[in-house]
Amino acid sequence: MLEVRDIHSYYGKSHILHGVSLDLKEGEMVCLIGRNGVGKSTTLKSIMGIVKPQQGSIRFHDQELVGLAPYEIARLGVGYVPEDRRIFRSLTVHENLLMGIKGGKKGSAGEGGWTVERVYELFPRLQERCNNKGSHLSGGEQQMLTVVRTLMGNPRLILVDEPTEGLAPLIVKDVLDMLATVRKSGVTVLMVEQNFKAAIKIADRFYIMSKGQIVFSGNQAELLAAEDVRKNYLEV
Amino acid sequence: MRNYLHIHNIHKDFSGLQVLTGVEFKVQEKERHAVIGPNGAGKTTLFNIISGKFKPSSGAILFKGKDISGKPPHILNRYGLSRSFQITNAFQELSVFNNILAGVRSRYGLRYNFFKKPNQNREICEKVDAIIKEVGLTDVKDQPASSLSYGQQRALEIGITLSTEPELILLDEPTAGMTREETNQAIKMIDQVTAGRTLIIIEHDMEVVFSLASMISVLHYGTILVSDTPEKIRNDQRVKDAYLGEG
Amino acid sequence: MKQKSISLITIVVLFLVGLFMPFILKQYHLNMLTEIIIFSLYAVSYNLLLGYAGLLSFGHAAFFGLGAFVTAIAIIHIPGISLWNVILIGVAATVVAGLILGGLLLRHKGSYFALLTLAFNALFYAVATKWHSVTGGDDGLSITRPNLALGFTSIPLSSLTTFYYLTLVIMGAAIVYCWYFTNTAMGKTVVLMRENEDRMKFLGYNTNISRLILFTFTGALAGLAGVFYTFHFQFVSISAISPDMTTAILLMVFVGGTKIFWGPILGVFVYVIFQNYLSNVTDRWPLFMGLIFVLMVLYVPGGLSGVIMNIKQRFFGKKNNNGDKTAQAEEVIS
Amino acid sequence: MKKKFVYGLCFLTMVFMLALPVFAVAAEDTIKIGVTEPLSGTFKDIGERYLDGAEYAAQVINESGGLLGKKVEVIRIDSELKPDVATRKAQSLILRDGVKFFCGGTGSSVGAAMEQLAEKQNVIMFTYGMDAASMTGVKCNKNFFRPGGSTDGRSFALAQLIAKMKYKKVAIIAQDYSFGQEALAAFKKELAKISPNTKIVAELYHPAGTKDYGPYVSQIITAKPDVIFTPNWGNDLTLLLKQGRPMGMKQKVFSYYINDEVTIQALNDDKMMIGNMGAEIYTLSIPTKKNEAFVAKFYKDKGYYPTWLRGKAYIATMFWAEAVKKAGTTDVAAVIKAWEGLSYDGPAGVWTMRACDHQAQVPYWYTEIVAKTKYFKHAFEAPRGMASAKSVEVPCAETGCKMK
Amino acid sequence: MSDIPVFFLHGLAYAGLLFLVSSGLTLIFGMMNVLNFAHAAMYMVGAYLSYTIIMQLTGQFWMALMICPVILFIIGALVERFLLRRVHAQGHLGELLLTFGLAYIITELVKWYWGNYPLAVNVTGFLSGSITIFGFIYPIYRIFVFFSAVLVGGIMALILYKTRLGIILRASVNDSEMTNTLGVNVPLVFMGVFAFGTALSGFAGVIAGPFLSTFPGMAQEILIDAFVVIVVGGFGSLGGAVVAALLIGQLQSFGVLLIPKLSVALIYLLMAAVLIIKPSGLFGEES
Repeated sequence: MLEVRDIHSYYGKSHILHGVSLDLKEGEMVCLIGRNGVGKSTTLKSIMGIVKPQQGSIRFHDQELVGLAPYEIARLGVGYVPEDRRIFRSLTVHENLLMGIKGGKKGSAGEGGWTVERVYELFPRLQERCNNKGSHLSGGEQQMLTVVRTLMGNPRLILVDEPTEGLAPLIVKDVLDMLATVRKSGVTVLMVEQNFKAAIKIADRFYIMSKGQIVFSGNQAELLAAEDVRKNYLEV
Repeated sequence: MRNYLHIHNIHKDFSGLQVLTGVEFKVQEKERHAVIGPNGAGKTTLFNIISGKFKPSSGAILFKGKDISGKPPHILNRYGLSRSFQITNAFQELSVFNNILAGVRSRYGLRYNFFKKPNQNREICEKVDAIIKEVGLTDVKDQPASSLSYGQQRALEIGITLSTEPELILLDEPTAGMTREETNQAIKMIDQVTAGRTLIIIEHDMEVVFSLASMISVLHYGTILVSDTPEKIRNDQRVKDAYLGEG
Repeated sequence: MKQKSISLITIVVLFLVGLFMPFILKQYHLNMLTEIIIFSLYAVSYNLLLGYAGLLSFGHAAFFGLGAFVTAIAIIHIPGISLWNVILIGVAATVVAGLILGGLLLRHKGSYFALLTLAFNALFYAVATKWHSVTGGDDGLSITRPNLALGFTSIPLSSLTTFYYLTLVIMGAAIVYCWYFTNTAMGKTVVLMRENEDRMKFLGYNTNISRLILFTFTGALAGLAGVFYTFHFQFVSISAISPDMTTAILLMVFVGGTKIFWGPILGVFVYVIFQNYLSNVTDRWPLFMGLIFVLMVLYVPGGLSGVIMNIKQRFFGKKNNNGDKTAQAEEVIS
Repeated sequence: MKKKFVYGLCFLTMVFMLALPVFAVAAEDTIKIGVTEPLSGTFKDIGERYLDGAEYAAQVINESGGLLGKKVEVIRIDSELKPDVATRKAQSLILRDGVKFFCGGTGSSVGAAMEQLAEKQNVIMFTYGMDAASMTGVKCNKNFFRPGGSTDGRSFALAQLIAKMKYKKVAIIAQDYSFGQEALAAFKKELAKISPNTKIVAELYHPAGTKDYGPYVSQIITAKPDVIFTPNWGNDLTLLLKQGRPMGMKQKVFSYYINDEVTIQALNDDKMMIGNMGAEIYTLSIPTKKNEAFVAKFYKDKGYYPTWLRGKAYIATMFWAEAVKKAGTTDVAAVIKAWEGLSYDGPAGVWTMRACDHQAQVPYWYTEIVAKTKYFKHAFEAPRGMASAKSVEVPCAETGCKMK
Repeated sequence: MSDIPVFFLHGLAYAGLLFLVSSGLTLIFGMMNVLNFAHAAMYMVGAYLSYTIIMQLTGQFWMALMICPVILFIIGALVERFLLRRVHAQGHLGELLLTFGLAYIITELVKWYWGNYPLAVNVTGFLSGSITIFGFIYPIYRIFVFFSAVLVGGIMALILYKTRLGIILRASVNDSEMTNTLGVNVPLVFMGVFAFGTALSGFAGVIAGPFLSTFPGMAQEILIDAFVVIVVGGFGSLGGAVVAALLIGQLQSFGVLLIPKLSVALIYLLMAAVLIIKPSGLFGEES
């Protein structure tokens, strides 16, 4: 459903992505791993249109995304969960959720889509705090909120950037469980994760990035087998 | 032996979100101390607190026995602390020379003078050239920072950090985003330029850490997991777990 | 070194040309030139704030007007006061005002700072209007210039020519100093702060104090220009301290260009002359002023001096692979 | 290299700009008079009406063969209501074109600055509309003339009218600047002298350009005066009436410039105006033969009436022309000498220029606003008598003028 | 002092007018961080347009109250789309200078088209009458001004806090990039905000016409007052603008009664005091 072909992206004058290509199939959960500063987040931002790739193509269900504004991409069914929990701090939890709903369509709830009610049902913790300001939530709650806010738009694909960053172990588990739930509901997931052990449990396929390029691609077994890849690009 | 730098029980929270929960470690004079830890462990926050950008919620930082926590950065700099930034934080429109000059003249007390021209002071200019040479940017010293390659920008970042002749240097991921070759050069360069000074470094690249550090502290979920020599760290199971995750 | 001697020669030549002006120009033009020189200092001081430090103030006239009013008040209330003391008092008053206002307003940045300076300019204006017994309110104050005491002799300043020379020497010296200032440690510090204030803190600079010093310094320069404004017209009215006076200087500096030291001076020339003629040609000159403003913001944000630099670069420029932006930035910095 | 070029260019520009005006075409031999009025900005309409009067005077003079055989040329100067702008432009005209005569009617600050300039440059400045008494009082100088009214004269005339109509309680309100203060001071002084029983029940000052008159009007109403006196003009008069009347401020208003047709139009509600009274040195309705002839001719030439501002500027300019004619030269000293003591019998009666302070002694014409006049569809003035120049005269000794 | 209630009413009426003028300015400032110098000029356009609609075309005050904001909405949208957006990259300076130049142009064009004379805009019928309160005759229009302000403030608060649009607006201020990735056309939102702010200035102009007067200096006169409201109320805070307008309204009214000598400087003194005590304004967030 998503084809990224040889994209080159820049931040100002610095060349961050040197020809990244990757593919996602419907319903997959794919994880993008690699060290800090290798271009993982930039890859997601390029797909979302926040960073404009200067070269290459990104096709989503045969629709070219390069050149579209983020809101247009979002309306095509791509959701984006940024890395630093960018909830709207002065909005309440409930309002944050409402923001996720696109174009005022109160929900394609009929076909099992995400609705506020369903979110509250699945994540009672959010319902408890539904009238709190976003800034009053804990890190884990903020992260959850960021993810479900994106789900409210019923995307077909979500891009998740380091969902477990800076969270306590217990909460990491909650967040990962939640992503598993999301994925079960039929949403395709492209995730950036540093927490290798966590990632390997839940994702189907992996891409490893280094210096702005994809250096490895494979499934769980292949990744576990590729000792040298892990040594070079991931571990101590 | 008196502690040169003592980070004592530092807490920090951002509107309720606990980032540091009692960080405690000691650095001796002339030591090269690396702080490692997974992303989001609070390394950069810790750096920001030591260098005066943030105030700690509680705790103390004792530098040569004096509490310096909560002092503004410009005062800390005058005490002899200097830090680099993870993302190159130079004066982009200025030449390399003028970038370095900014720090050197600050060291020489030529900050707010209404009459003296800093670039006409021979001693200062020589000092600037020396630093530029040290970080290997002599060839590009008249080019604006924005036109440098990524590796050169990182070198400039270190050059600016050195320009105030600090005795305690804080480096925040000096080799982030560099190629292997660039990284190796950078390690060599950092090794040279920090000779005889105290160094605290945050780094992900273990190669860098093990080739530079004489002590390593592992920061994990806001506290120091362990603080020891590189050999011991390399074989510590807790550290391996922290890095590979435990989910 | 070479650059330095060229600059020095240029300054000397300009000064000599200035000395000859009274022999060449008619009284009318000399009068205009005197005014242009005074406004040039006002504009240069404003550009140190706007172009160099990146602080958009809408209250510069508060200092200009304060200098102008204090001058008139001092001359009226202290009989026999010497010219030098008048200048001293005028500048000292603006320094005090600069420190107080700066302390109060510099806590804010960007458009909020702009708004606050405007509001305080309005406050100064209201005080000048209201405090009739001291400022003359709506009527203004009129004075005669004190004699120029030089120790051994005393020169009356009643003639335009002698006053022109005094203006040329003092305003000229102040402008040349401003130019020199941009190369001094403080001058560079200010530019570096605009570029990257955060980094400056980590290099041992107290940026809050630096900004306050600069704000006060530019205020004092504007005050000095105000002192001479009163000397020149031998009259001061509330229009000297009104927000309109800030508007005028903003327009001059912007038309001339903020990126280059002499840009604002060019702006003053164009503005004073343009306004004199335009208002003779049409009563609708505010419309043209507005149009010029909007068109310049849209198409020539670098001002006239920017245009000249670009043309120069295109036809005479050495090959410069860094592009215009760097060249212009270095002009401010070097 | 770079700097050299830059400075060179700077210098060239300078020379070019300064040289520009040299090429301006020298005008033929005329008597030039610079009319300093706000021709842009908020008070443009007032400036333009004054200018119209002065230009009409020049037209009339030129039609009848000119002045000393030369044509009178009016140079319009947009003062922007800023003293520095006005003096700068005037100075240019003096230095460049040798203009010796200036006049203006708007803005006492502009007037004060022009008065100073006139003395320093030895030219003549006269005003027909700047009424602050101090201009021919403490600030007077030999180069400044006022062939027009003053706050003293107007306030005296209105105080006499109020005394004559036997009102016992007066509320006074004025703009809080020197013009307003001088106006109220003179009014109180005269009223205390001629009608000691009349009480001032409220004395209010408001900033010029006040937007909400509510708090002031409430204080007036609470004081329960019989009548209200105000020197307010323009928007400050419009708003006082517009906001005051619906709040129950029913009293007759005695005002300096009540017969301003623009104020009446701006109210667009004749009820608010009818019954108010004023005192002016020139009004459209002055019932003299000379005025009727003037109004008729003006109407024929222009297609509209020479209302107050136009009339004042016209008469004052004609008066100046008389002085020049008497001097027989445009020499400034000679014209000053000729104007002192000169009388001019124009549409508004006999005006005499007093030598001691250069304040013209003029009669003030009372008007009352009535519903129907022959001039306009809206309410307008009707004549209600006159205060003679003698009756409102301030003795030379009391003006504070020390002419050098 | 039996007339104190009347002075209180005066304060309310003036506060209402101040709020009407400054609400749009605050909205644009708070949401877009643009200090719109052309705001008062737009207000002037609203007032003069209402003259044409009421006095020359329809004779209906209500008609002007509906049409003028719509016209100004369109003008605002065009200004944002074709001028403001283009200088956005230049930062605050470009935006400020642009609106500044626009203020000149618009004011002059208005004078050109409608002439340099004050114009009378009269209301008829119910609104032109007076009622008796506390034994004083009080014009209904003044009460109407206050209630229009309450209405506008109420509607703005409703939109901001009770509708999806309001959520989008507040979210855009919080983090416009994130809002964009959630499928909201943020540039369009900002265009709408600017247009709506401009429409509010037009509404204020229509209301102000019969209360004050429609004359060439009206823009200049109101601008500084509106700015002071923003400064006192706090950076872009709508609630702050309400409180500041009420404070200044009462201060003007009772200041005239109690300390007339200082009345012209009172609002500036208030501003200075607020800035010393709380630099970001009464309801502004600390920067």
